[in-house]
Amino acid sequence: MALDALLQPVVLFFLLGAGAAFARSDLAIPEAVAKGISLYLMMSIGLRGGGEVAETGLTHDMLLAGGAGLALSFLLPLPAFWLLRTAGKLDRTNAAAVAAHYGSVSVVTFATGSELLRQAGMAPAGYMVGVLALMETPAIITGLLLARAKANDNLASRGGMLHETFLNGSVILLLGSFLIGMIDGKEGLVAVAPVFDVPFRGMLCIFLLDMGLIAARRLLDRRALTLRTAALALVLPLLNGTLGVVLGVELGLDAGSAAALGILAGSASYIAVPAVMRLALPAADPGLYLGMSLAVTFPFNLTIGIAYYGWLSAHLLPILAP
Amino acid sequence: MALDALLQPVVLFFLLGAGAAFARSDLAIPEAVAKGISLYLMMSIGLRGGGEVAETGLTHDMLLAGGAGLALSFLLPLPAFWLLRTAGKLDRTNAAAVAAHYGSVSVVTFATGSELLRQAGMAPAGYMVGVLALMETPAIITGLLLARAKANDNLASRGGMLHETFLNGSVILLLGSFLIGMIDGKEGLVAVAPVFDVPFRGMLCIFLLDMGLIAARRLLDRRALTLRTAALALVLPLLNGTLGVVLGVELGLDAGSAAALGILAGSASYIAVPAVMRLALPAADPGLYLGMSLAVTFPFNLTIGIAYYGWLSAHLLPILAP
Amino acid sequence: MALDALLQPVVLFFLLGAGAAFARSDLAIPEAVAKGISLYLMMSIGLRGGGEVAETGLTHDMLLAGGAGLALSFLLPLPAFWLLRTAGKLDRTNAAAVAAHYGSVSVVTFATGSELLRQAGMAPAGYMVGVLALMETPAIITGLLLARAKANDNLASRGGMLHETFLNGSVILLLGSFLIGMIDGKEGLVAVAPVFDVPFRGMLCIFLLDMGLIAARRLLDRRALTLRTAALALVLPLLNGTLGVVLGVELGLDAGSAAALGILAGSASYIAVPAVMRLALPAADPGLYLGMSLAVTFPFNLTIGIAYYGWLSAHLLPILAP
Amino acid sequence: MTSINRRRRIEVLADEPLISAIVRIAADIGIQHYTLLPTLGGAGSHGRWRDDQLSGATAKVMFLAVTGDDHAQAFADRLAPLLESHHMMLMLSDVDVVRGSRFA
Amino acid sequence: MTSINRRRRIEVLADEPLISAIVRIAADIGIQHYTLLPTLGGAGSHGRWRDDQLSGATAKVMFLAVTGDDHAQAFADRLAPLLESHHMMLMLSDVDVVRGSRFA
Amino acid sequence: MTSINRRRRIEVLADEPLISAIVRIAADIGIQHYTLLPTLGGAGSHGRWRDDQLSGATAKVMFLAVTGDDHAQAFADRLAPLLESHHMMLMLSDVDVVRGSRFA
Ligand SMILES: Nc1ncnc2c1ncn2[C@@H]1O[C@H](COP(=O)(O)O)[C@@H](O)[C@H]1O
Ligand SMILES: Nc1ncnc2c1ncn2[C@@H]1O[C@H](COP(=O)(O)O)[C@@H](O)[C@H]1O
Ligand SMILES: Nc1ncnc2c1ncn2[C@@H]1O[C@H](COP(=O)(O)O)[C@@H](O)[C@H]1O
Ligand code: NA
Ligand code: NA
Ligand code: NA
Repeated sequence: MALDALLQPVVLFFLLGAGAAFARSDLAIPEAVAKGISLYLMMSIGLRGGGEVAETGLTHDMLLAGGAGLALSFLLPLPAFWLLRTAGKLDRTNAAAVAAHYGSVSVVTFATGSELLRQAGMAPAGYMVGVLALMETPAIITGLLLARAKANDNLASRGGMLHETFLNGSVILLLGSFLIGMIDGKEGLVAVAPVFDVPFRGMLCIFLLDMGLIAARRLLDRRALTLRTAALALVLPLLNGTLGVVLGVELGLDAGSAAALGILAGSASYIAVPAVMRLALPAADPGLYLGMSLAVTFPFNLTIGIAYYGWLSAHLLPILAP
Repeated sequence: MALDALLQPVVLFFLLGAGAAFARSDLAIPEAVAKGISLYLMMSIGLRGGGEVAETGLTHDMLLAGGAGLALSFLLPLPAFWLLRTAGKLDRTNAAAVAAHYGSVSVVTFATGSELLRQAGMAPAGYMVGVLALMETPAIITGLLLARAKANDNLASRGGMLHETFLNGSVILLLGSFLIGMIDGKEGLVAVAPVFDVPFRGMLCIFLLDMGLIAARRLLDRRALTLRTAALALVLPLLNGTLGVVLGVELGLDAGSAAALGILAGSASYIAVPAVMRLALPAADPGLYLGMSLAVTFPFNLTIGIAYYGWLSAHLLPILAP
Repeated sequence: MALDALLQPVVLFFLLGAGAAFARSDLAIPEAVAKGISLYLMMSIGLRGGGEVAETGLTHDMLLAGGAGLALSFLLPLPAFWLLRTAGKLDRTNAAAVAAHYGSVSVVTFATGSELLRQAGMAPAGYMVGVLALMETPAIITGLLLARAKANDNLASRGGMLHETFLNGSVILLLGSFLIGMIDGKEGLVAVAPVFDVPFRGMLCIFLLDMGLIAARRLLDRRALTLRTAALALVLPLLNGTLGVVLGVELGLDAGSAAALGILAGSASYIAVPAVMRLALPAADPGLYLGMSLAVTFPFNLTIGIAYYGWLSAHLLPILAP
Repeated sequence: MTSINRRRRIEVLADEPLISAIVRIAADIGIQHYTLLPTLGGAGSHGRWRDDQLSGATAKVMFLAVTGDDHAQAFADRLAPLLESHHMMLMLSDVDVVRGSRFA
Repeated sequence: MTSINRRRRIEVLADEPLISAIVRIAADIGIQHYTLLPTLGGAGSHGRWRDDQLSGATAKVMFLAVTGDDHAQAFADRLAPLLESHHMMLMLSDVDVVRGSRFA
Repeated sequence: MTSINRRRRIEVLADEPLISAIVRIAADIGIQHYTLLPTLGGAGSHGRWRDDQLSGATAKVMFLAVTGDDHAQAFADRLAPLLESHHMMLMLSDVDVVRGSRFA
């Protein structure tokens, strides 16, 4: 599916945005529109996932995948932290902040991955949306523990950091939409499908155009990225993603869901985690963690990572599945 | 239809928004997007209503409903004013300002109500959109008379208050779209239906999510609301709505249209009227009238009021209809 | 097709916007939403045009039309400049700036024209989108030469004027989407058609509502427009458009494509060119060139011009076609 | 060296529906030129607000005008009695401009 | 003639996630009223930025408060040690207001 | 008590397409740090405007930079001859900052 995936409109629009930014064009999506589409994507993903779960009911696989997701989000920051400290030569605070990003997930990488997997006949199960929601925040806790962040820090203690972490708008919207999807079921959602289902892929194109612009502009202003950290921003998704796929296959998930677990593990947050880190670990450099997750890892996953996780899952399944 | 209505995605998204705001999440829809969707809803309602009227032509019912709407908007502020002065213990200015809100209408309550009635097989007639447009402004005039607002007030006289009242953007857009719908008719609108018809309900979901956030945030910051005024914000829609339904049934409207007249009478403005009041009656407290109409009456209508007006209309029709 | 065209929703919404602005209503589309829709229109036009070209492959007509478009954009400013200097009594700088606008094109005029032609059974060929993209910038060069703009001007030399010209966001987006359309072809675009194809006409309605508001407001504040320049803003599109149609028919294009070439030649830029002129020819009056192109020529083309170019093309074809 | 003149910078924070009235009051006094700036939210004696109000009735806009001392004083005198009742904030400060004659 | 009082205008440019903390610090000191203003972009010692950040983590907001000398000094003292580490900019200037008692 | 230094606050209101040129001019003079603020509309000698221009050609942006006296004067000298022809407004005022060495 590799080359095929690269030629999908979603990916091409990402490349168009990146190209425009590299050419230093003034092309820009209004911030309010981009924010609006990102909220739309979360509502849509949540509703569709919830609608599917309403059909299948609670299954064994679902619990396994949820547990695996939680464990990955809590634990993936640990090896990442070690790599960032040793190979990346980062100080404790920066290493911890970056590690938290890689334990958490990218909603748009998941959304794009699901579409590409669906295209390839490997649609992940609906409950993977729940796993996505579960994986957003645990890594933040691990990251803060790794940083040994003091609770009496001047701003974080005042800024309601825990709120930022657990009541983050995107997490609430995703979980809430998932719940609404479960309540109303697929038939209950028919009336809203013309907004939340049918146009999903087209909306993703517009959003990825914007992501291309933002990622490339960040890469151009990469004062915080060194060769070492940029390389780690390629290594970490590969390692984490492989781990995710293997774990998914071992747990007996279907090929699509195992690939999706790989995508989640391999992706890095650039929405929820940076907002918390700015407040909780202000000494960590946003240029570094956004540069790594947004400007290197995200494009890598979009163009190569997703295809690799899908390929890996399809090939491991016959060998490893229990 | 009561519980069923509560479990529709439109209502659930409203509750999700309210829940997020009560939990003090930072979830927010960009202002420009919310404004854009509100304009979309008015274009869509107008076009669809006009398209239906183009099919039926001018009927007797239409004129009756229009006259009833005008009368209601002009007169409903009177009993409301009396209640607000006596039971609500408000001063003249505040009572007049609030009364104007309850004489006028809420477009989104009407839109949601129409969808829920349609779902229950009681779709209101297309001309009710015209009635909606007619009911927006008369109550403002009654309110200003009740307040004995002086025309030589410093700012209002300069600010083009009459303009704000009669050329309010939302009224113009609604009426204009209604007219376009009448000109082009249902067939003429086929080409734009993928935007103005099919996605309506889904767009309403996004908008109601925002309404939930805004209403709940206003309730949290309810410094202007007392127990008395909050209670009146429940009593007024019930009284006005019942009056609207009874009048509609008496005039011989179909059950859906009579219910819609009840919804219009029972709803309170939070877009057109507050903007005029800020200018014309600056001494009136926006925290009070927005608190009542947006934070209490709107959620009440959405969750209970609409279902009640629909139920009342369906049960009164066999008894009262002429 | 004339009256019919006037009664299409797209045109009626333009008139509604204009009417609201003339009545001094406060109706306004949020800037971010209007910008978002304008980006959407360019993506959609590009994709659909590219998708069609992918089907037909590179043809002789395509090259002819492209060459004609380039030539028109480079040369149309010359007679326009002469007219503006003599009949319009403008100074060199202003005449050159205005001439550049009339050599370039208006994307929304093209989009509306294509829809109206399609409706009348004269859909232009997909490659005309490529011609549109080619015609955006050459006129700017001619305009700057006519103005004898000095390269060592204080701001222009610093502001990266060439960038503004050739990497203008809208040109890039249009060309990029056209390319993506060519790569993916019509089948590859099926999954995104619910966003980029089906809702196109409805989105155009919303955008034209905004254009009506903006054009009329500019006309109301027409301090820079004289009777002479306003008259030229009607004459120039007629002349250029006629030239475009005749050239298209002579080159053997089909009736729809020849009409589209007329629309392109007859339309005037109000997005890409003004931005460059503000920087490169600051002494030219933006009130003048935006007043002419946006407040006079655009409404003229929308209501009369497009219908005329279509009529002309249909009637010339049997007479002139080679 | 460019010659620079001291003028008064007037800023008024007011609810959006009041802005057109403020613009007219300024014009009456002779202040014809101004700039409007957006806001996001805030808090005052009448509570917190955010610029997400559907009605725009309580969304606020900043009116900015640079003008001479006399005009500024006249404007402040004219607006002062309205500040409390209309929930507005008025700020005056010194500012230096080039082309002083344009800011009389 | 309207009586006018000199006060201090505090402006802090800070990343959006920090604003709620700044509001609380101001409130602790006794500065309860403020206004938030949007920004578009800029450049500083930590590089360029644009307000198109998905996460909003590096989008900046301007916090504005008008207050008395003592409060302003206390606020500056409180914020000064954080400016460098949190990439903030603090500006203080003089401003004249009517109803001086509201801006103590 | 935090030590505070007086600096100059430069504000330029200019059409959006001119902003990148202004940023470069500032950089040439040595003013590397700045912030851009949005606007909504206004009126001047060239008529009224609103920030709804499709082309953005006449939408305006506020350029803000805090810097030392010399840089501010150099910037004003550089921009003054362009103000009239390019429909710009330049304002200079005093502002106090902490970490004065950053705003030289
Ligand atoms: N005295 C002033 N106070 C505030 N804003 C001004 C003033 N003069 C000009 N402006 C702004 O600068 C823009 C351009 O001014 P002008 O070149 O006079 O048209 C105007 O549209 C206003 O937004
Ligand atoms: N001291 C202040 N500093 C900054 N903004 C203020 C101040 N006082 C009032 N405001 C703004 O003015 C609005 C109205 O003030 P008030 O009438 O006191 O509610 C508030 O919501 C704030 O946005
Ligand atoms: N001298 C200055 N003038 C205006 N804005 C500044 C200045 N210094 C810093 N800023 C703003 O503050 C932000 C953070 O500054 P810094 O911590 O130096 O990166 C910058 O991105 C600018 O937007
Ligand atoms: Na991850
Ligand atoms: Na009512
Ligand atoms: Na042209």
